[in-house]
Amino acid sequence: MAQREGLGPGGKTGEVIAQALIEQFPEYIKIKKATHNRVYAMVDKTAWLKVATYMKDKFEFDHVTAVSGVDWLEEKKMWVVSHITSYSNQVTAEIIVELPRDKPEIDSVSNLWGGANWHERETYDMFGIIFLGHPRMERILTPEGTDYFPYRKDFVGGRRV
Amino acid sequence: MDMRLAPHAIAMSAQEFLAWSRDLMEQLMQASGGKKAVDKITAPIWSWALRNANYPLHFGIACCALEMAAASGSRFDAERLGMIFRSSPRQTDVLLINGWVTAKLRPDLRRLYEQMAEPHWVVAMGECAISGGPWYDSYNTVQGVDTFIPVDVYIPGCPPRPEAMIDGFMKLHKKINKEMKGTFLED
Amino acid sequence: MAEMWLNMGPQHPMTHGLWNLRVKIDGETIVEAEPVVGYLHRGWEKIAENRMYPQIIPLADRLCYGASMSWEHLYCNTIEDMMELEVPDRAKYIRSIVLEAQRIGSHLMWLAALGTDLGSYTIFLYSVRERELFLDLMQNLCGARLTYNYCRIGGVRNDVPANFERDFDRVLTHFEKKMSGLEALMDQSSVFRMRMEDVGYISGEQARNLGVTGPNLRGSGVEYDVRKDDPYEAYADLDFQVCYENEGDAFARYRVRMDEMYESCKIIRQAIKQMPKGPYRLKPPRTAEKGKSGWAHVEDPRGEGFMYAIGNGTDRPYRLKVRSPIFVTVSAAPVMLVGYKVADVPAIMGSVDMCLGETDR
Amino acid sequence: MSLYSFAYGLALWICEVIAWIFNTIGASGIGGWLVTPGVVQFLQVIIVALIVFIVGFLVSITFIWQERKILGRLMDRRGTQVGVLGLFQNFADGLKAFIKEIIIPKDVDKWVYDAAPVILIGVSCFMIGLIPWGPDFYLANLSNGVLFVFAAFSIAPFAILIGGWASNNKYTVMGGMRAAGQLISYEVPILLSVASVVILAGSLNFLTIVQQQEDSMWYMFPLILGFVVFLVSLIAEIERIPFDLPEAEAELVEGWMTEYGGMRFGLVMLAEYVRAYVACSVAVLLFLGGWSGPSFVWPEIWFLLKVFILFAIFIWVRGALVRVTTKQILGIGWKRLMPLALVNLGIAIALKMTGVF
Repeated sequence: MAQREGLGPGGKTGEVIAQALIEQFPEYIKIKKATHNRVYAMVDKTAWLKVATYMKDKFEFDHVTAVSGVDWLEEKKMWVVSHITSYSNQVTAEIIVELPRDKPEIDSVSNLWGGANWHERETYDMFGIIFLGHPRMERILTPEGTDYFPYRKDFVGGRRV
Repeated sequence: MDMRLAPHAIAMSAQEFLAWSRDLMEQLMQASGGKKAVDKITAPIWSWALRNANYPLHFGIACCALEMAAASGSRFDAERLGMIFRSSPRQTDVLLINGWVTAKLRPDLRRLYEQMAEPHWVVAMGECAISGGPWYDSYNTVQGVDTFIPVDVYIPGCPPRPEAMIDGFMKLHKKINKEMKGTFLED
Repeated sequence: MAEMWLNMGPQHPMTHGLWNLRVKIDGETIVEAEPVVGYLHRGWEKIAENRMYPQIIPLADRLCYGASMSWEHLYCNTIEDMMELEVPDRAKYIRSIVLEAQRIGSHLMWLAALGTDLGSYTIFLYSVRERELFLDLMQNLCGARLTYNYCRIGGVRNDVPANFERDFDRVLTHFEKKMSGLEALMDQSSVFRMRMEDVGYISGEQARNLGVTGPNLRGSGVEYDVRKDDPYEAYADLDFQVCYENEGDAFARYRVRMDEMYESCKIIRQAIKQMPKGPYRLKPPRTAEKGKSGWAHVEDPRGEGFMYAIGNGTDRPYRLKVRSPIFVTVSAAPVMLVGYKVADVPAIMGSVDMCLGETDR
Repeated sequence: MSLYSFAYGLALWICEVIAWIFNTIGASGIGGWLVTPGVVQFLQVIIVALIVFIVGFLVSITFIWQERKILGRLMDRRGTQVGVLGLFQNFADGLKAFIKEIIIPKDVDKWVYDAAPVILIGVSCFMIGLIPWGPDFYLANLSNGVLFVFAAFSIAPFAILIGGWASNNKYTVMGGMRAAGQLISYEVPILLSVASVVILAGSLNFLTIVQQQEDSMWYMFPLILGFVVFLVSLIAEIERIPFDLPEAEAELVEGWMTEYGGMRFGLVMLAEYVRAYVACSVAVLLFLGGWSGPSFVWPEIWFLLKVFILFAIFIWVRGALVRVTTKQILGIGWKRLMPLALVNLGIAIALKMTGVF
C-alpha cells in the first residue's frame, strides 16, 4: 500500500462520522469531540445496540479495541466505555454508555463483534456489569467461587489470599 | 545371627518375617555403628549425584521464566551444571517457582509439589515468589510461596539475572551437600 | 478412542506462561477448544489505582515481560494523552528506537518459544543467543535486562549512552547476518514448512471480527498497523513497510514476524540517523484533572496494545484500563484450532506468540 | 585371541584356584568337579555375557555423553561439564535415579505399569547379546541373528503401548498409540531394505553378512537407496527427533513416560540409548561393512568408530530438524519410504540375478 496520508481508502473522517451519527440518532447521542481520526461520544443505554449496528454497517467499524467499565461510586453510576476502530477509515471512536449503579445491565455487542466477547466477560467479572444476550456470561479471570467484583470502587484492595 | 534372641521368628508369615528382619538388620547396623560407617562412605556419593543431576521442572510462570530461558541459552548454559529441564514433575528434583502465585494457581502448584518424588527442593525465584513483590496489595496473589510450600533457596531480584539464578542453584548444591547425610539406610 | 477433554496446561510445555487450553479430541483431531486464562491474574488495574503516576511505570513493565518497553511506553503515552503533554522530539526518536529494539527482542523470544514447540532446541538456542545482544543494548541504555523502567511521562529517563550509534550498528549488522542463517535453517527445511504450512488457518474476515491484531492479523492479509495508520512517536517521519502475508496460516504469521524484524532494523537505522538534538524529557504535572480521560494505542510486538486512563484530581489514576492484544487473540484460538490435530497445537499456538502476563493482568 | 578363548582361560583359572582351595582343605570331590569341562564352560558363558553387557551398556552411556556434547557444540554451547569433559554426568543421573522416591500413582494398573520398563530394558539387553563386534567378539552367533534383532526391536513399542495405557493418563495413552502407529508404518520399509541386504549376502547371520561385504564391497554402495531408507526408518524406530512422537515434548508433556519417575525413568532412558546403540550397530553391520577396515588396529575399534560416527549423524539430524506430526510420519512411511524400499529390493534382486554379487 502506498504511503497513507492520514486517511484510509474508506475516506470518512471522524467529523463526518460524528455528523452522521447525530443526524441518525439525534435524541440518543451526544458528541463530545470529533477530530479527523477520533470521535468521542456518549450514547444512551437503550440505543447502544442500534448505534453499534449502524456504525458497523455504515462506517465499517469492524474492530473492537476495548470494552471497559468504570465505576463512579459517588455519582452512583457506571460507564461502559467502548473503543471501536474502523480499519478502512482509520477512525477510533470512544463511546460511553452510562448505566445506573444498582442495576448495571446493557446490551451485548459480542454478536456483532466477536472480539468484544471476552472484553465483556472481563467487564462482568470485574464490575458485575451484565451484558444481555452475551453467549457466556461467566467469570473469566478470577478463580471460580469469587463472590466480589474486584474493580468496583467499594471493594477495597489489600491482602486477601 | 543368634536365633535365640528371636524365638518367634519361626512362626511368622513371610511378609512379617521380611519386615521383622529388615528392622532387626537396621537395629543391628545402628547399634554396631555399621550404619554410620556406611553413611560416611556413601553419603558423599549420593550427594554428588544429587548435586550434579539436578533437574528443574520446566514450568514458566512469569517474568523470571524468561530469565530461566536465558539461563539455559548458550551464553549462560545451565545445562553444563547438570540442570536439565524436564516437563514431567515425576522426573524432576527442583520446583523452580519463577513468578507470582495467584489464588487460581495455588492448588495446582501445591499438587505439582506433591507429585515430585523425594528428595526434591523448591527454589523461589524473584520477588513475587518470595514475598509477593510489586503485587503486595493485590487481592489475588499469594504473598510468597513459602506460605504454602517449604522453600529451600530464595533468589532475590526482579527479575534476577541468569547469573543470579545459577548462583542460587549453587547455593542449593551447598545445601544438598550439607543435608544429604545418611540417606542410604533410611530410604 | 472416544471423544475426551484434554487439559493442556497449566503446567504444560506448550503454554509458555500459564494458561490452560482445554481441547476436546476425537482420536487426535480437535473438535472443540476452550482456552482458560486467569492463572496470572493479579488485579493490575486495581493495583494501579492505588499508585502514583510515576510508580505505575515499573508495574507496566511487568505487564508483558517479553516486551516491557512497549508496555511502559504505552502507559506513558496514555498519561501524556490525558495530561495533554507534547514529548520533545529527541525523546520521540529515542522511544522509537528502543521500541523497535524491543520488538526484535520480543520476536526473538517468540521464535525461541516456537522452536521448542516444534521440537527443535537449536532454534531456541540460536534465537536466545541473538536476543542476548539486544538485551545488552538495553542494559547499556538503562541498566536492566528485562524490566527497563526507562520511559517517563513526558520523555525518557536518560539520554542515550556513549557509543550508542556504534553499538546499535554493530548489533544490527551482526543480527542480520546471523538471522539470515537461522532463517535458512527454517525456511528451507521441508520438515519445518510441513509443520507450519496449512495449519491454524484464520481468514482475514474472521480475524478482524474476532479482534485479532498485530502480526496475527497481518498474517491473514489485513494490512493494519497502528504505527502506520495512527502514527505515534516518530513513526510518521520514518519510512517503513507494513509486513503482511495473505495465507492466514501459522507459516504466514511466522513470516510476518520474521519480516518485521528486518523492517525494525531498517527503522532503527533511519531513526538513529535522523535523531535530533535537544532535551529528552520535560517535567510533567503530578496530578491530572478530575474526570479527564485519555487513551492511546500502540503496535505492541503482539498486537494492538491499548490503555485508557481517567484522572480524578489526585496524583493517582481513577481508572486505568489495559487492553491486551493476546487476551483477545486467545479468545480466537478455537477458530484456529478446531479441525487440526493435537500435534498441531504447539505449532498454532506457538505462531500466535502467547504472553500471559498481559492477558491476565 | 577371541573373546571366548579369553573367557575360557579366565574361567579355567578361576575354577582351578577354587579347586585348589577345596583340595587343600580336603574336599577333593568338589575340587575335582569344579574343573570338569561343563562347569568351566558354564562359567565361561557367564563371563562372556558379563563382558558383552558391560561393554554394551558402557557404549550406550557414552552415547548419551556424545549426544550431549555434540548437540551442545551444534547449538553453540558447551554441553555437560560434570566431571572430566562431562563424562560423569550420566553416572550422576543414574545414581540420582537410584535414590529417588518410588512413586506409583494411585490409579495405574500396577502390574503392567511395572512390567513396561522391565520389558523395555529386557528386550534391549537381549539385543545387545545378538550384536557381534568383531569376528570373534560376540555373545551369540545365531544363524538368523538379523531376524532376531528386528523381532526384538518390534517388542519395544509394545512395551511403550502397555506402559502408556497402564499409566492411566491421557497423554501417556496418546504416546503409546503413536508408538504403535509408528511401529506399523516403519517396520515394513526397514524389513524390506534389510531383505535386500539378505538377498545380496545370502544369509541371515551377521558374521556371514560382514564376511560377504569384506569379500565384495560395503552394501551401502550398491544399495544406497536402501541405506537411506534404512537410516530414516531407523530414526523412527528408535524414536529420535524428528520422529520422536511417542515422547513429543511440546504436545504430550513427556509422552508415554510422563508418569514414570525415579529408577523406572532411568531404565527407560537407558533402554532408549541401548536401542540407539543396537540400531547403529545393525546399520553398520548390514551396510557399512561391520568391522572391516585396515588391519593396523583391532576390528572392534573399527566397528566402534563406525557406530559412533553413525550416531553423530543421528545427532546432527536431531540438531537440524523439527519434529513432524503423526499424519506426516505415516505419510512419509507409507508414501515415500515404502516405494523406495521396494525399488531398492528390485535393485538387489537384479544385482543378484545378474550375478554381480
